[in-house]
Amino acid sequence: MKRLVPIVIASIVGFVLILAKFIPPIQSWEENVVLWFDILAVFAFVLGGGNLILNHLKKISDRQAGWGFSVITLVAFLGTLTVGLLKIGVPPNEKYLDYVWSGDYQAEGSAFWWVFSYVYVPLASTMFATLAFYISSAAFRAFRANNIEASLLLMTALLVLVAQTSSGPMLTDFIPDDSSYAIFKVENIKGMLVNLFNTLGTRAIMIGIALGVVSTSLKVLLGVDQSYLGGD
Amino acid sequence: MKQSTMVWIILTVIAGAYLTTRVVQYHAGAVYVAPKVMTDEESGRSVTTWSQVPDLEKDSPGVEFSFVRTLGIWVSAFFTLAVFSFLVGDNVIYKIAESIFVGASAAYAMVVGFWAAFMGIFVGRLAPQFSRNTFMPSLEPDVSPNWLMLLPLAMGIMFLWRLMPAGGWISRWPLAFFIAVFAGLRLVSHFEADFVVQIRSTLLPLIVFAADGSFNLKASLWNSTMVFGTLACLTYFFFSVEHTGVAGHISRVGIYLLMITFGVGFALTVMSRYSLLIGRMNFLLKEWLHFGGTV
Amino acid sequence: MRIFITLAIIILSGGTLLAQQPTPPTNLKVADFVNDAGDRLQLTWNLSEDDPALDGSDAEDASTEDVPAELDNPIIQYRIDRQTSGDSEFEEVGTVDAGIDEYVAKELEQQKYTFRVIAIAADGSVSVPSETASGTPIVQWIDKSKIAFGIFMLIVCGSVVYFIEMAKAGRTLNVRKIAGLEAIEEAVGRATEMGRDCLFVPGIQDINDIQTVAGITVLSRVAELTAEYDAGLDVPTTRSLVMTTARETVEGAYTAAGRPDLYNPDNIYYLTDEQFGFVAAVTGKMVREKPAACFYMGAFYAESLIFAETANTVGAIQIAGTAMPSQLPFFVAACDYVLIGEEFFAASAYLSGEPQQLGSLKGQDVGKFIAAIFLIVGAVLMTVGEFISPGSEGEGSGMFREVILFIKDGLLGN
Amino acid sequence: MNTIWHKLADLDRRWLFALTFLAIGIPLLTGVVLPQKVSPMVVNVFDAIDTLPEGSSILMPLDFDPSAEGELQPMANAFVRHCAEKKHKIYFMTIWPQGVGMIQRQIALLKKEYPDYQYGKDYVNLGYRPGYEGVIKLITSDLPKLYDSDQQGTPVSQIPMMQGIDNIQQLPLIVNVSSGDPGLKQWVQYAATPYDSIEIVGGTTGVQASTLYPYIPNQMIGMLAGIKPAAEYEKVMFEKYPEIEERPESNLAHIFMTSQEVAHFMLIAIIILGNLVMWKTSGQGGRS
Repeated sequence: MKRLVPIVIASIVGFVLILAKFIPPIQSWEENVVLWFDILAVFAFVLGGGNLILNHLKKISDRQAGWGFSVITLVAFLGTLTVGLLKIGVPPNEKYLDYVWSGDYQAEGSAFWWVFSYVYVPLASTMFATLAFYISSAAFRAFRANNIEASLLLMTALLVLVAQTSSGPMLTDFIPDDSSYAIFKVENIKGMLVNLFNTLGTRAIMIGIALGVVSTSLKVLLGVDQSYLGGD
Repeated sequence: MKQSTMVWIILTVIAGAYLTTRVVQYHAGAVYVAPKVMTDEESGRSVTTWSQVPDLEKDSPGVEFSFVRTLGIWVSAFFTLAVFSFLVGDNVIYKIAESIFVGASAAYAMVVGFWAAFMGIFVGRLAPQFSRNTFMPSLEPDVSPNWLMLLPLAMGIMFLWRLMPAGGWISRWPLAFFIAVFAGLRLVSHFEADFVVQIRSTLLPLIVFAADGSFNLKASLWNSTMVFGTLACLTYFFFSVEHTGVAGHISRVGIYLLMITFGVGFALTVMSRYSLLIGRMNFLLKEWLHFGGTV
Repeated sequence: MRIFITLAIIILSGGTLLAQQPTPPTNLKVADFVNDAGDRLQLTWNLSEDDPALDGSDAEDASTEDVPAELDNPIIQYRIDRQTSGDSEFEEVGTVDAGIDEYVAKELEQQKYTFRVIAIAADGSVSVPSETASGTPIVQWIDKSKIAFGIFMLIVCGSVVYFIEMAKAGRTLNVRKIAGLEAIEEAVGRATEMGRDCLFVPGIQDINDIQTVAGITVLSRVAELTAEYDAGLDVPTTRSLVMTTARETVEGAYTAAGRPDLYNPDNIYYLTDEQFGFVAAVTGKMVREKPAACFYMGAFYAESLIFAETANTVGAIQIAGTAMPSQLPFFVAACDYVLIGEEFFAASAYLSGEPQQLGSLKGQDVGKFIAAIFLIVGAVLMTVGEFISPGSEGEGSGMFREVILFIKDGLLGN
Repeated sequence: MNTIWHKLADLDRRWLFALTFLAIGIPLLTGVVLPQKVSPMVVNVFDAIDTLPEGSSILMPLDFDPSAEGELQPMANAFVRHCAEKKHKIYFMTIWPQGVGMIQRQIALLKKEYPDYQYGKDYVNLGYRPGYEGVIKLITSDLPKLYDSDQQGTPVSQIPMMQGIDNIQQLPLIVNVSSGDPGLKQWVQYAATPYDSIEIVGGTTGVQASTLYPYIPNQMIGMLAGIKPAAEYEKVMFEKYPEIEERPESNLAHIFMTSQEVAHFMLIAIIILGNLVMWKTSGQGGRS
């Protein structure tokens, strides 16, 4: 029961959905299932949120190092959750003013919108922006031509970097467009690297990945790979 | 230690003084809003909403200074600088920002899931009448409940069963269901878009002539490189053959070509990463400190 | 009396006469919509003479920019009316913009429907209806356009299954070593020596992503190793569903390694669904707890380099595996070992140590072999095609062209 | 053995961070603009929008969030301005929850620069629907099933430009701006590849670009990858519609491109320096 049933479920639904590609009358099943997944994910939030709360409560009650930060996390979590779920400060939909709950939960001016725009957005985008710095440090540390592979990667990257600037292409402006040396113009070299070499490498990777996905999926559907089910 | 504390105090004071002048002179971070009053003609009920207006309109009638949103801009600026401070080293300010971020973003994802998926799709379809009377008045009045929605409900309950003392294994059923569903879907879509179509796009003549019969060297070289290069890279991924002998040489060429691919990928990405930083700088300089006019 | 009637007719019809009632569309045809679930019909018609699209094609050589549209009252829309059998009234079911000569009627039952199309002009005047046409939707149980694709898929899937079965039957299959896999054990060993944790990130996608599933499979092996070596294991996740799945897996692995006592579910925890919230928490953890080995196995996006650079500053060994082509350059540059694309999926099979899983790798090789055959045969055929008919992009002409098109659009079409 | 190279080998990476900060920040403050050379791909994308007859319907899914604004905002602005110049009808939508805010910015731009553009007649905000690529699959065959109302909750039956729109196959062009998955790749996989009638152009981040090139030209007309093509797009647009250039911030991509320029050359210098350090201190080279 514990392992057999899930594997049977997996085989049946998986193969039915593969077949759906070829059987028009059941193609609409797929659309429903995608919606169901989102609903299950909401149920799963109970576990995720519960785990988050318990983890931090434990840190606080054990007075673990940095428990004060756990208090901050909990306050931020519960505060955001409350204003979001209760639609605090959300005006009703302008067409249905009598329906207090009809407004959009992210409506401009609401408390949840405030948290989103002034807490979440700056934190997320700044975190993302720190990548610019990490690129610089990785370039200094790791981009070293110490073998043929690394040298190829490096030379290609340098060429494309130059071509991605405004002045890069001007370096070879002295070569006329119609001369037989035109392929040596910076933008043409970049075009060749991007459109030819990048395409062929990416294609091979994609073909390989597609096969990897096919066989991993099959292993799951056939019950060959059961690691996601854990032990008994 | 003492010296560095000293340096930090001095820097903070200078920064504080500078910010004060920015506020006094340029109203740094100030946000102005205009009201919009909506009235329901039948019930006479009216609601006022506020929306941000460009600074140029701050003297227009009805436009007000918004303390809450101005505070928001300053809070944003604080968090932006807090994250950047991690680059100098781990510190208390960053830890505070990180703690708030984890808590607020987890709650954010849950609220979105709750209103969009749970209420919007699940409740909206299972109990349309209730939804119409409360949070979704725009629903068509004669929609009948979609009983199919009981299925995800059942699966959700099975999934949460693991919180019960016994029979937690039943939660594997919905999990197996969804893993299988997406395995099936991805199998087909990857096979189609990434396998079949990629092969199709690589079917090319190795020798190319122009319509008038003349030999086109450039296109011939291009196509040949494309076909043989793809083959070489594919060889690298063969698992049945050890990378020795001929297969070894070809896969070596394959890995070289892959390295060129990665070089291109790296360089193309660099551009995006710097633009992210540009985006943040733009926020700090324009929206917060009001340099060079405002947005 | 007659004068009055005539007057009345003139007055009543006057508006329309002045507005020049547009000409109706003609030659309406209703056909079954092919390869559907039997709920659609395909309508086609010839455009009304007052359709500006027709005007454009008539005056091809005239420079369209200076000459204003010649029509005083061009068609702007076509309205489609439907009559369900038995009903006497026509109902409007949809409209399409001018210039379009087809419409797909949807959400139909399997019964006879009659349609007519009416042209609507810019001033709102309408044409007389076109002649009516009827049709009945038919269910297609098999999408014929996808048969070749289906057979192709069956061959590749079939060979994966075939080799798995062969391996189950006890045939030994040779599979080459994958560089980087031995490094996993080495890394766990080093973490044990240093008395620090192993950090495992199973990507940032939900469990519905196949890469996450493959990452979980690798996690199962890493967990077995940490159980054997008694090293610490730390698994932050960004999705609740991944957390629960990873817990099942790790618990299973610890049991399999005979150390269920060492399993601690608190080490596998949910942080936040948000990408960068997750990044902030994980990098913070790296800096403070200094793991000795970091594994990144799954679907990764921009965080790849942030993780790799931060873990580098604390001196961790890093092993990555992903099928995200855009993140591979960063992992390749900044990590000690990287499983590239398909190798990552292969790793999960390889690490399991089960022979039937290795069988799937052989099956994948068949897929690549087929791809290679297609590329070579295709290239040769199309080169011949160039010689037959220069400048045809390899398609040749005559019978030869048929063959090429069969391969391209039949076998490899979509 | 304590040469300058050895000192550099142990360089604190925070110096590199500081350098990066200055390389991006200073050019942004000066506002200098550099000339751009237009590449053929950009012209293809421009023509895809420009050659459509005036008033064509365009689906514009904006699948990105504020963190990608620095890269994608300029091109989203350019696409919207271009469509508005051509009087195309714009159908905004998103499959990213945070995309809603991005759509609002574009609507603010329309209100400011094209006051004649009317909501519901010339543009509509269909808003966000959850379901990842499932949304794309669904609306290729049935738009109203998922989008029975717009972002404000107005039923589509009351929105003039939604009349007669059953699915996105009826819209001649998709202009997608996206920064990740689900995004342009999924639009190509689930909309443009299975349906011949769906044409697509895209704007995406440089990161995404390398995996998307193989889709061109069979599955996608073209795309703008990053700030540089966006600046080129602005240039083509200014040539055809010079009045746009007069407006403030219409050359945002040009301004951002200057910082890019400096940053790229800084990075090249850093890479060369890193390699010099390796050679000069060889024996202990390689990764540490």
